[in-house]
Amino acid sequence: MATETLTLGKALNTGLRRALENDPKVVIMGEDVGKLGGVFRITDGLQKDFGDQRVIDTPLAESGIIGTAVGLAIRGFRPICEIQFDGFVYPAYDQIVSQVAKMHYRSQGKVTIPMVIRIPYGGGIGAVEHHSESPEAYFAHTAGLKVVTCANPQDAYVMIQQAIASDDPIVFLEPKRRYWEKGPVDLDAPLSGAYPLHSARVVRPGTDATVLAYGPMVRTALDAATAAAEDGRELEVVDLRTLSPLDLTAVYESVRRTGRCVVVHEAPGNLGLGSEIAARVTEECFYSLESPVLRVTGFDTPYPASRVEEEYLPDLDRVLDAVDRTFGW
Amino acid sequence: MATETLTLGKALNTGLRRALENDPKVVIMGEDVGKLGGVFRITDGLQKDFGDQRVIDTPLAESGIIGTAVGLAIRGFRPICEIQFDGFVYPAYDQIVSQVAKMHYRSQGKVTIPMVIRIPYGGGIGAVEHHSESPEAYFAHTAGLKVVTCANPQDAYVMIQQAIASDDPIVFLEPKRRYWEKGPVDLDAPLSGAYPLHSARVVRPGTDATVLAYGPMVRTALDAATAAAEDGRELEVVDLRTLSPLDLTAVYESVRRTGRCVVVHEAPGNLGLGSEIAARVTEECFYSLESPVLRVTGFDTPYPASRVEEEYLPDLDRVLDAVDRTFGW
Amino acid sequence: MAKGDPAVSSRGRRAAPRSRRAAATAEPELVQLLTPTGERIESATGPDGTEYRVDFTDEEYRGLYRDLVLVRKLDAEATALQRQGELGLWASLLGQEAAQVGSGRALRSQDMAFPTYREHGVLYCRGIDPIMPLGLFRGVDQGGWDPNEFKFNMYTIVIGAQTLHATGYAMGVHMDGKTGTEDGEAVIAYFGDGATSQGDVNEAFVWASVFNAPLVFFCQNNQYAISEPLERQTRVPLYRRAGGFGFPGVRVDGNDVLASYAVTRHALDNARLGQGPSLIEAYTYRMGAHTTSDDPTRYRIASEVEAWQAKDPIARMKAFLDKQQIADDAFFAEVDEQARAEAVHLRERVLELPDPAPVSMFDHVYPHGSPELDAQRARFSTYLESFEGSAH
Amino acid sequence: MAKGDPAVSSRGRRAAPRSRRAAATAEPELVQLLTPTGERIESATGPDGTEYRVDFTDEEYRGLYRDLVLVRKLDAEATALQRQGELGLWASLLGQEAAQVGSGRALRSQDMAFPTYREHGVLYCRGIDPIMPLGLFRGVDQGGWDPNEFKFNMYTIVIGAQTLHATGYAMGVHMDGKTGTEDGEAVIAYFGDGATSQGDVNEAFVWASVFNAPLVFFCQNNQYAISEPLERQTRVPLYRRAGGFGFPGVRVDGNDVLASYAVTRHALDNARLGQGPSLIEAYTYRMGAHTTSDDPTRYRIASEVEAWQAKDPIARMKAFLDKQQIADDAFFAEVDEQARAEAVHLRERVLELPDPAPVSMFDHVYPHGSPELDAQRARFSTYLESFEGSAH
Ligand SMILES: Cc1ncc(C[n+]2csc(CCOP(=O)(O)OP(=O)(O)O)c2C)c(N)n1
Ligand SMILES: Cc1ncc(C[n+]2csc(CCOP(=O)(O)OP(=O)(O)O)c2C)c(N)n1
Ligand SMILES: [Mg+2]
Ligand SMILES: [Mg+2]
Repeated sequence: MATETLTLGKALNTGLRRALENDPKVVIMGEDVGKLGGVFRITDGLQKDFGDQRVIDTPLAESGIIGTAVGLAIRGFRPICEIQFDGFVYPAYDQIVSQVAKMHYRSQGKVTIPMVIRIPYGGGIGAVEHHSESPEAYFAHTAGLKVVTCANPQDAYVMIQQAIASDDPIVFLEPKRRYWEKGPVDLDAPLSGAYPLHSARVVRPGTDATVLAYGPMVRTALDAATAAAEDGRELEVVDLRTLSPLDLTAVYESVRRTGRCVVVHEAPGNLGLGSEIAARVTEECFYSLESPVLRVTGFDTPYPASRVEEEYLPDLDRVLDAVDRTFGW
Repeated sequence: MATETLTLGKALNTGLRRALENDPKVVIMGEDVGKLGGVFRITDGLQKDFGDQRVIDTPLAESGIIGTAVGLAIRGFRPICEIQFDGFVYPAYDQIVSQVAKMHYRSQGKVTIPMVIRIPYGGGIGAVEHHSESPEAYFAHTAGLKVVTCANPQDAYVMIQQAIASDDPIVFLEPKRRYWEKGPVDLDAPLSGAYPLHSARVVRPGTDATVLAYGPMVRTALDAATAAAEDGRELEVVDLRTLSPLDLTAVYESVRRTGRCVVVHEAPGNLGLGSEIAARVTEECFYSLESPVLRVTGFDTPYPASRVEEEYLPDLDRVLDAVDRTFGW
Repeated sequence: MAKGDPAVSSRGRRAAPRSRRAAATAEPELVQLLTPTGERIESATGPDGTEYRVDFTDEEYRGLYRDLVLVRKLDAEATALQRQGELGLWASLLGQEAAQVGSGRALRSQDMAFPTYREHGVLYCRGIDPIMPLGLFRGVDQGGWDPNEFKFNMYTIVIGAQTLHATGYAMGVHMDGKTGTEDGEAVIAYFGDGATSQGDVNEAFVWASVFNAPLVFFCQNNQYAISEPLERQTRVPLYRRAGGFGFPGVRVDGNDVLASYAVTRHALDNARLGQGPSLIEAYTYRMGAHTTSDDPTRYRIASEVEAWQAKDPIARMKAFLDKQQIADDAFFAEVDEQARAEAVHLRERVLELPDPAPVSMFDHVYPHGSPELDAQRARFSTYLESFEGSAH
Repeated sequence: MAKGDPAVSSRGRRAAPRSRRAAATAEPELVQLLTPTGERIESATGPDGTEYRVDFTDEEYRGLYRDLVLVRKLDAEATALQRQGELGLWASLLGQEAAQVGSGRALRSQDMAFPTYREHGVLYCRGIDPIMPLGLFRGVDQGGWDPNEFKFNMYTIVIGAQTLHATGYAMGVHMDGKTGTEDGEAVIAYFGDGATSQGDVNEAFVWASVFNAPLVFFCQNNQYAISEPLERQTRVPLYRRAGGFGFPGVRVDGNDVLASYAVTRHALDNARLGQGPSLIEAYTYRMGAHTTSDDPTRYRIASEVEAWQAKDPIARMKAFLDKQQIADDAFFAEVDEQARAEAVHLRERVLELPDPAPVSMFDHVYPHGSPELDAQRARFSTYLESFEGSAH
């Protein structure tokens, strides 16, 4: 069994390579995905090995990338579109919400758009404006799209392949600040037996409070759990993985046990994923909750200048503070 | 005092006329806003009376409408942009979320974009696809934008003028299925003393449960309250009016009294306004709630073909059903 | 109405200049093979020197005429159905029959088309049951045919979006190795004059050019985008837009079915042979309202409409067939009768279109479904049943 | 580096053709008034027959040279500061000084400019403290100057968005009655070759044309959009894009400060006189990386860079001043010294830029504020104070 230690970025790269190998209809397209290998090198080496008809350098226009990918999908291809940064997906918003999301529905299932839209997202890398955003709610609110995000190299490797193999149109959010974090990746395990794409996962069991996170915040939540354990509090940490549809079965079970729930994400709190989760968890676990579901999120401001982003982003202390508040309610 | 009976559409038209009269920097721009008066005639007669430099027929491109309006705003104008239908705002999404919403912030207050983006929204008029959507959550989740909606002719008349007079960029959502509903409008009352733009309003007092609605659903909620009263249940109905920022002060007070809360909107439930409201109300009124906040919303599908839209849209029965459920929890 | 106006001939080949118009619509340099009075022009030269001609048998000429008449009649029936409340809306093609039949018949069977919401004539030429779009406008579905079966994509209402889909599809044709030979595949993207202002359409121009996609951009310039006249979208003729993106553009008389056919066939064949994209501006006129919701009297004058009446696409074809004795009165009567019968048949079937079941709105959101949606459907079914119960 | 390469002269006016390039970058028909070796060309003719010439005093020539050197030096200092971790990122203008100084100096005081993120040279010409953009790239703010005070908008990172802002602003100039006279106002929109593919930029072309806006589209074609060479964006020269939208386009040698000035001044004056928009393609080269995060060795070859080195904008100006005895060694030394001093001064001030206070992130979200945000700020302040307490 070939388990290697890879960065999350390299795991994605390897997953993409597998997908290109396994299905000749898979194509990658985007700005700078070819010789440069993308600004984060996630497509590094792929054009060299698969040619410029499989790994397509596009003109600089996001609506064009998604719109032409729709046409390729109608033709029978399985396009993987790279959007260079979170803040640059909006020019493609119309194509995504009105075309990609709706085509299967409008055609009563006759047209399938097996597209993956890869977006490096989130902050914490000291970038300038438009390079640190968390747009997941915009997509999760859109019926017809599925939205997933990975938090570790193993998931990155498997989930990207699962997303490509799926006939659903999927927004695949990549936690860019975690691209360089390393972890073991089992390169040989077959996709068929893999943990399902649209399932959340308990990544640390605990008894005292349930902490939900996804993407870049899973590490933060786990760090908080470690710190809490030192204070004698056992946090159960759930990596949501799928943001639309949400998979909250394990969460409900957990919250019924712990009676306390904290949701963590970088995106602004107002109408962020945390609000939907809070609403649902409250509905399902009404009589189990010892305190309301609390949300630890980015503030309701535009993403600020990078010299204050550490204050803007949820961190271990803010997570612990929220957990404390669930106990003090 | 000139109180006239006007349709909601005519009230908007009259409010726009007042704004054009009062401030030479106010301009209206959009597709078909001139001779045609807009497809809903909300700008009827305005180009004729104010000329084509004040009421500007634009090329057919929404990003162009918003993007040039940004430039006009930088130049000192106060543009009111008409988007023809909800489903056609997405090509302008980038300009709205990355430019309009952020310019004041990015410039540390040096640049102000006093823009109003008018969007007829919602279903119930038997239209074809893309003509019945409720995109409010996409805007409310965006820091830097304010979002309001009106539910009756008096509010339409006043709120549109308040929005235009405000220096904040405002998405002004018009409940298109209510354009033809009539009500009294006091045309003379000064703006200065008017009910504040960003305040919710209790439109029917009640004691047994709190029902929140906005825009097209306020009428539905009021009808439900009338029906409930016949069954001996007094529903307190709140017209939210401002969707971002939310004004929930009166709601908290109400829910603390009634112990039950139902939110109604047409937009899909997942990450709709109802989820944010449910999360906040639960946080604020945790010990007062007899049941979780329930949501009566559009389903998590694309807006369906019009022959089933009556089933898709929340109606009196679904509101009453939810109220019943809050009692049976 | 479908008959030629006898006053046409005295007005000569072109209508009087309309003074309201800017340069964009000044007397066009257009490719024409059949004049408004029904005179055949042997051949016509495009701006790049291409010679356009057609060589149809009498049978084929008659076939085109039949198409034009049928397409107009079915469209009129749909308008009538809307007026009677049987459709929520209808976007009539009245006046644009020649552009649509000419380009639609120029498509080879392997070619793929991406329409807007007005291409009922092209849809007809693709062999799709003309009832299909009526389902969309009646509100019973959002597109009924299989785009890949008929090589005709779903209607697209969001202005311009389909031009990118067409471009991507055409890139795929190329990637599949289906260009470069006579039996190669080509793609056609329909859009209106208003659409040329959309970013998407211009991005499609960029993409098609850069990837040398086997694609024909077919712009029906019907002079209006709802109420907005052409000068709100451009100050030069639209066909010239292509040059700035590096591919050829040509303006054709869109009320001339022969020229529309010739120009489109040529462009498609170039595309399938690997010579890349081109833009056709079919210069025509929307004789009716934008849709049945529209009131064109608010923004255009009757004399303008009358001037275009004199260029009617069907009248000129009829005059030509008549003068050349390609068809006789019996033929014209037979075609009218067929059109009438098909319209009646269409009407009957529309009235019978069943309303969709409420729970069907949960179908086909995702190819692989969603547990959350399944739960919503189940709850909603139970909710609906609770009423049925009480009704019993 | 800022010095002229003596090998230049032997290579003649144009570098060897680069075979990798498609038609879009074939030997350009460009307006040039100063050759790479520093020869003055009296006048040059644009594609529409316009004669371009400049008539500068010696003082003015020296001023332009000073601008070029200063702008390059400050830029190099910013790059160095980034390398030392003082900036998060820097987008260098190296190689594009002439296009920026030429166009920037062509602006009259009443004119308004809309930059991308690379127009540090234009910013300098507008009289804005060169430290301003370093705040953005250091991450202490997102734009420090007042656009209306300096008539130079904030930087725009989202590709192409600012071209629509410029168009709207220019429409406003017209609506304010500020065109049609010699002292009228004009607007300039900067963007790159890559940006020409964006829908927004093409919509700006439509709008500017339809509204006859007093606007100059100034495209710095530096041959790359990050790693993508020009042929990914177009297959014909970019300046020709304009014709399809109905306004003039011209390609200028963007490494020639005189020609850049002449062409821009002419276009701006046309605009202010009410003659509408035009497009300038400043043909130049990005000598460095896209930004400090980029590694251009992955996608372009050294010989290409060398060929462009031979066309350096500063070297040619220096050669010209020298040959024509407009400036002597003392002058050149003095300029270098000024540049060095200003760079040192810049560095000192950058190091002193204070970090913003955490709660400042809540400022200026809305002109009229938001109670919800006030509450968030208050809670966050309390939260922060709780740590301060514990730290004591
Ligand atoms: C993105 C978008 N904006 C606005 C509309 C509303 N709308 C529908 S048709 C139309 C005019 C289209 O004009 P044109 O492209 O000339 O086509 P035509 O209807 O004349 O065939 C408009 C503005 C739309 N459907 N999509
Ligand atoms: C909408 C958008 N998409 C992608 C990016 C990422 N990006 C930043 S600069 C750039 C290349 C721009 O190329 P060009 O327009 O030629 O300008 P240059 O950088 O060469 O000056 C890209 C793709 C962006 N900033 N905005
Ligand atoms: Mg039209
Ligand atoms: Mg460039």
